[in-house]
Amino acid sequence: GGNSSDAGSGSDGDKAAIAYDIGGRGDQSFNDAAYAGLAKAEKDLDIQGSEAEPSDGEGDADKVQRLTELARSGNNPVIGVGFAYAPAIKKVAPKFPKTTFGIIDDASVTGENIANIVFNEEQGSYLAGVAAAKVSKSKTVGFIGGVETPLIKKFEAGFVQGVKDTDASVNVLPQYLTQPPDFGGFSKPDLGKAAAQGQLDKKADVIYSAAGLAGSGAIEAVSKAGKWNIGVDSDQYQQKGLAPYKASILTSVTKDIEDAVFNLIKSVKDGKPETGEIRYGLDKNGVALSMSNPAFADMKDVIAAVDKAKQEIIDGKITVKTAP
Amino acid sequence: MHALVGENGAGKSTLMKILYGMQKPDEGTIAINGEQVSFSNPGDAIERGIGMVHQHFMLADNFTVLENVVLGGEKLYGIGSGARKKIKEISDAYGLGIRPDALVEDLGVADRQRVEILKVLYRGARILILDEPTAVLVPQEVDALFANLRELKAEGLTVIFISHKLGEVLSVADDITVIRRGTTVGTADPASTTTKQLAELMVGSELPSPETRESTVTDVPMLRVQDLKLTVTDPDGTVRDVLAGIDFTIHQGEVLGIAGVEGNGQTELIEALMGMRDPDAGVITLGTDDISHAPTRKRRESGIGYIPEDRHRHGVLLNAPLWENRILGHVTEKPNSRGWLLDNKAARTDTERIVREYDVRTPGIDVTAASLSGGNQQKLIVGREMSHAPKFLIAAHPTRGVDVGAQAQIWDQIREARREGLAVLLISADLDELIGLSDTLRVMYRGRLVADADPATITPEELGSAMTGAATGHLEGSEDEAR
Amino acid sequence: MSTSKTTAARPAPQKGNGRRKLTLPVVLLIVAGGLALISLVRLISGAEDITSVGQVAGALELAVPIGLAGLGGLWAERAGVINIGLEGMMILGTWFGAWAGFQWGPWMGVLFGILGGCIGGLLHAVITVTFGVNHIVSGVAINILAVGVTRYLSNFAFDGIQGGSSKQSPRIDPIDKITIPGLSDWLADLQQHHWFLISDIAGIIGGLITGLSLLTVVALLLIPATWWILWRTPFGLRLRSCGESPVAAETLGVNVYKYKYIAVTVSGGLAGLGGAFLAIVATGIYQEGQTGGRGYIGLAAMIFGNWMPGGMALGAGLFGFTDSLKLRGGAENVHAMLLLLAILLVIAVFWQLYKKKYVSAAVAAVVSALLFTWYFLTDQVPSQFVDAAPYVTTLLVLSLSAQRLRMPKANGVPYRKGEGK
Amino acid sequence: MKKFDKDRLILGFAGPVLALVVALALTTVVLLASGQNPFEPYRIMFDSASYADVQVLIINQAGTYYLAALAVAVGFRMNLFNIGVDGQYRLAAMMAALVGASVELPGPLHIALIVIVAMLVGAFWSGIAGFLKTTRGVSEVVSTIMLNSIATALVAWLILPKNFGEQPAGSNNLTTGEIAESGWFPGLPMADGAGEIYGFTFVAAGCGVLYWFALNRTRFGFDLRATGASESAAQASGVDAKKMVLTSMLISGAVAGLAGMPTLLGDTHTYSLDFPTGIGFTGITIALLGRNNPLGIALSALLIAFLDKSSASLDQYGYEKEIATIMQGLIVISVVVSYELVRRYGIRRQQQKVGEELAAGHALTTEKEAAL
Ligand SMILES: Nc1ncnc2c1ncn2[C@@H]1O[C@H](COP(=O)(O)OP(=O)(O)OP(=O)(O)O)[C@@H](O)[C@H]1O
Ligand SMILES: Nc1ncnc2c1ncn2[C@@H]1O[C@H](COP(=O)(O)OP(=O)(O)OP(=O)(O)O)[C@@H](O)[C@H]1O
Ligand SMILES: [Mg+2]
Ligand SMILES: [Mg+2]
Repeated sequence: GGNSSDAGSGSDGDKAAIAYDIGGRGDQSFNDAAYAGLAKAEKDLDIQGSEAEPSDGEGDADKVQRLTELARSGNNPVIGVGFAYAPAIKKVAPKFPKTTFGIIDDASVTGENIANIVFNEEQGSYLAGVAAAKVSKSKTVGFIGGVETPLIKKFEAGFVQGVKDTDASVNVLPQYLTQPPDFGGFSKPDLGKAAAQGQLDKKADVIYSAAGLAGSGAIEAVSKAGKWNIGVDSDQYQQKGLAPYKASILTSVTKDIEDAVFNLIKSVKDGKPETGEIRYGLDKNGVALSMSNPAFADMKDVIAAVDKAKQEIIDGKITVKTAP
Repeated sequence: MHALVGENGAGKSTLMKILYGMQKPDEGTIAINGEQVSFSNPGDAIERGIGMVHQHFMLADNFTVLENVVLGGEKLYGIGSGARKKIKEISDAYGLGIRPDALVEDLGVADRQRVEILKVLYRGARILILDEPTAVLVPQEVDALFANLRELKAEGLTVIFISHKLGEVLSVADDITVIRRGTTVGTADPASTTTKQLAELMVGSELPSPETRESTVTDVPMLRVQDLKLTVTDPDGTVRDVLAGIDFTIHQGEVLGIAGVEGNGQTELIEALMGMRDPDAGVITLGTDDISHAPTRKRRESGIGYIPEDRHRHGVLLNAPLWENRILGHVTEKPNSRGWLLDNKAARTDTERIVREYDVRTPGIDVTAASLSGGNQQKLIVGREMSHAPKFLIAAHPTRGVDVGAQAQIWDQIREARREGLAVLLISADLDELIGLSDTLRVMYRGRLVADADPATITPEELGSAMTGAATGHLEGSEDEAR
Repeated sequence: MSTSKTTAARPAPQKGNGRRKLTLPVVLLIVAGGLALISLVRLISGAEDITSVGQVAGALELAVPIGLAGLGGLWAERAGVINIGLEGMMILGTWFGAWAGFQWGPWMGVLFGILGGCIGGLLHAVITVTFGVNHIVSGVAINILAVGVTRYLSNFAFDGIQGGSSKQSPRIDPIDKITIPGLSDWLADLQQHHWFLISDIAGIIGGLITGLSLLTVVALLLIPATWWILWRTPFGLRLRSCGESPVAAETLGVNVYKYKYIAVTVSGGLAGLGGAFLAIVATGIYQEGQTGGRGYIGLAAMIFGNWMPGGMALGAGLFGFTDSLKLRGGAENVHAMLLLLAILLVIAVFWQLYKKKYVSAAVAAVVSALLFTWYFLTDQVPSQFVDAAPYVTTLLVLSLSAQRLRMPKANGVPYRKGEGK
Repeated sequence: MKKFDKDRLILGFAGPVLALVVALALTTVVLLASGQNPFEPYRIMFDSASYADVQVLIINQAGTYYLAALAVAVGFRMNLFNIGVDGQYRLAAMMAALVGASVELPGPLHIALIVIVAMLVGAFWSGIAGFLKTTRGVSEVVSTIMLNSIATALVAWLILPKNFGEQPAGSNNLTTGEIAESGWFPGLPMADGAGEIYGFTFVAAGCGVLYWFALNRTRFGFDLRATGASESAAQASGVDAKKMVLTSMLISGAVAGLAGMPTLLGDTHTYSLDFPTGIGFTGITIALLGRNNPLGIALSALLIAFLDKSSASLDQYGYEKEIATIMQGLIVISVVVSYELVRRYGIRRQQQKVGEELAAGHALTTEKEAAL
């Protein structure tokens, strides 16, 4: 017995841990990207990694317990994937001043030993908007958001601004699949498909879906209609599951969670732990537009416009809104 | 035609269920035409030419007659026009008057009974088992039924039938077997036996009669019903009158009996009196209070006792212990509760008293009502209702399915309460009971009280014919002026 | 007191069909009226999408899984077994469908999806029929078990396989789709003209025959097939008798256990087919959580449809239609629906006035007025409310339509052989 | 009579215990079949549950489950199937958090206000289903399923920053704002940082007592049970069935509203997008497992909470966490099957006894002796 479930060993080797968001490993997006970062650190930095998955419908107390357990067993850093970990990290971090806590997608809880890893999704989406406006012939483009949360609205805001700044006459059709806390909008591809079909019927010829796995339904529909997709999070052109539709995936707005996680682990290992807000924007390639589809890479004027916009954002000439 | 008699719980139904393959005997043999058989399910029995009409209707209400009849026997004539033709044929041959496409729930009891018989004939049964087929029929219907049965007998069919009405047993049976506590205690020859002897054979005691000895009627009105009307809206939107202006008064110490074929509004009348249905027009006055639209609970609190016609639906909670059933319907009254709280202890003590005083046969008050036999459940209900000193009692078929011994007890209790000023509305299909117990008789037909009669002079046959609507007004002009 | 037309409390109806029966012309008239109304709303609101080919096709695809689950519920409940485990059986269907589908092709997937559902149904039958356990408990347990089992198995079956993970299967090859070449295009064209009524009819028919998956055809055929089997065959008669009065059935030699087993297993199979449809046709992939409560919606559709195949299909269609509306530019479409609802309520006001139900009429009038105001003061409905549209619609339809639902009489009642009175 | 009771007690315990053993055996088979160590997961789970902090988690979670299950049980007792506890719970927690965050009152008053708002909102939401059932005959199964989804939409709209919610700076979450400390329900701290048991957990336990008392010791409870046992008999006994449906639906919703309080008042102090969901559905399982009996529900809630929490760390040891879900399903099935078998056995015994004593003919004397 004992009082805590984690009166574990001290630190023998270097250990790092991630605690997943709902969905856990295997979601082919967010969580998997974080895992990739951990895996990379295991390989390159000789770190011993641990992972922990949440259960459905759990509360903050469970997250507190999970983080405490991971910290007690000597993991450093302990990274919470997703903004839902914010209240838990706020409670746990002060108890382990020597451990670095990372949190992805949240900058609201701060502390000496908290690293807030945030991304400028709106900037990447802006570029997607530029590309979409340039590529669209019908002057209609679509945006599909999985669940209507502030995070996904950031994608919408950037995209719409990018489109309008490029060509004000292009019409953007936004559509969300479900409302929180019904997160089915990230896991029901048939909803994505129906939404995409609706936009296609309204003559949209470029559709940007930020809908997790539900996006695959949209990609399928768009691909069959011979129109353009814009993917999200990782480079979906490369994704095995989407191989049949890859030709239609113009580009993807990537979010480099993998490197962010790796960097945090590395900084701790190097004895200079990151702390405070670490913002990944276009400047650090934390968010970017992928170029792996040769068809896209060949569109010189589009690429030029995208590059120009990118530079302007980096230079601060354009500020991208974070809410529509 | 072989009759089987015996008191409640003697094992008649059980025996028949065994014959029909629904239950398995522990030991013993069954032989048909000299050939030994054993059935594992009713299907086997049907194949052997046995057909059974159960004590309780075995019909699916939401099915048509046709569907009910062909069910299980689809191979015989299909389920379509062939079957329809066959049903019409049988129906015509025996004058059953059955329409194959009517929904069973729209049929009255007598029609249902005939559907049951048709079901059996449809399968070509040679041995017919009828478990209390006459319990819910009026005399004319009983006669019609027996006429049908005689015809069948003439064709060489064997009929086994069970009845508590010893008179009819003697009149139609060729042979009688009496059973008690699961064993045969004797046989009787209908030609040389009287009902009295038969009853004594059954229970070892005398056959009680429901006769009321002296009149206790006062001129203080207890319940007055004026021009009561009730309509219902059918699923198809048509509006029907089920009570079309009912008028009557029951005085203290008076038993008003209402005769009528089931389905002529008696149930609705009771429900309107109990507050389970809200009448569309009319006034109900209890004592001096207008209770026309009072909620059921208030009516019960102000002294209406209720012995329901369907005890399982309206009288008891089958899966609750006896002492909780004692609380049912009187939860707001002493000794069951004090203020908002239940008084379980007092209720239990009082249950024990009822069990004792009303001779409820049970090992204790913690057994569920379901484990009691129907008669004992009925005694519990009577005991419960009488324990709250009702001013007015609704007694619907108070002795239905109750054996002769228990019947006598229940009659006694009603008489006793009446002597103390209780007003009783008695509804019963048992015309002897109705005539014997009532001070005044009324006949209900199609939602109206169409006739009245003096129980002292009327015969069951006359009453029966009025029940079919054949006679109206004051029946059998005798010297006593009808009230 | 009138001397006339009082009938007995239980009058024998004079004709066999004394009950409410809508005749074909009446039904057609109602349908035509509804269509005209929708068309009118489309013209006024400019929401051209509400009867477009794509909308109807989308509605169909969204309705099929719900309808199959509902059909499953119908089979079980007609035999007297409440099936709240449809969701779990559907989950089994998605998983097994995808598992077999990605390895051996979509039709094998369909087969295995059905089998997976059947396993769930069989388990439900064992628990409820043989052991006589409360049907709801059993269903809830099966839902839990299905979630656990499929998630557990995914770790072994999909993880590490190309394109799969512990949450999803690899992609499954699609099932052939049929489109009647000339006709579909012509109808789509016709619809594009946005003419009153004609375009709407073209859109609806077009939606029903364009890009139709063969499995959708199968699913659609299952509705009349179910009706035929349950209402026109001896087998169906026996099965239904188990839901109406098992004791009566028993006395006629029907093996009630057998029919209940068959019904509940078929029920599971149908729900499983619904799951397989989701995985194979609707999405081409198994995805953890992809059923997302459709089993429950199917159950609701069945109750909505009064335990009848046609009614159930109507309910599922309503869900599919509103779901599709909301997903295809909901803000505008649902806005148009406000107008439709308001007009319908005006009709309801007149109907209630005619029936002299003044309170109902007043309520309907007030609500209608509010809707008109809402419609004219706004251009869109907030996306959050758009999401609620299918559910609000169902509630409204259910509470406005007169309640004549009748479930099988012995539904949910435990039955034991030889215990009938 | 004493003997009946002792039998009942033995039977009552034998059933579930046997069922648990069967469920464990079946789970072991699953583990074996998938080539995993069949015993190690149990050891990990029990180990994990032997730590104080996990125990606190289990108790807190059980408190929430308990309230949700009571809400379901109130309906079940009347044969009303309130699938909508989840929606009622979420909407109530959200509105209560909104109100709680927008006012400042002295401690107990503040808490009381929040709790009352939660109960009222929960009751209002379930009341819609109750109203539709009593006035329009809409099946509560359908309407509560619909209302769950409508609640989702409503909460999503209300919590938008442009309406009543807020988005904390730097956060991607939406919340209702934090409730001031006067509105926090004090908890019971455990030694050595094992966390604290939410104070509201004790309120939950109190609700269980109240539930038992109301149901078994009051007139209202008798009417409610009677209606559940036989609606027709209850109606004949003077119960206004419609009123009863509405009342029990309202009570059920009010209790469902309470289910969010342990978390809200004891932990988060705000409602946000990641507030726990699905509690109502777990509540259905627990109510059924506990046979709508307050003590049974308590044990079931603890059991399910135990399985939830103690299995949380399985994946860190290389086992699939889903094994706990499978175990839950199997436990529910085997427990209810064994209840049923035991019940049948009990009924047979009872009938035999009744039969025997009647046959022996001394039922009456026995009764009289017992009464004396
Ligand atoms: N398997 C059994 N073994 C022994 N007794 C049994 C069994 N099943 C039922 N009983 C007894 O049978 C009785 C059930 O009564 P039932 O309703 O069948 O009686 P009944 O003959 O119809 O009597 P009544 O005429 O009073 O209605 C109870 O007393 C019950 O204890
Ligand atoms: N399986 C059984 N084993 C032992 N006793 C039983 C069994 N089933 C019923 N009984 C008892 O057998 C008795 C006979 O019941 P049955 O229904 O046959 O009576 P009955 O003669 O038809 O009475 P009634 O006139 O009320 O119809 C009942 O009292 C019941 O206690
Ligand atoms: Mg009998
Ligand atoms: Mg009996």
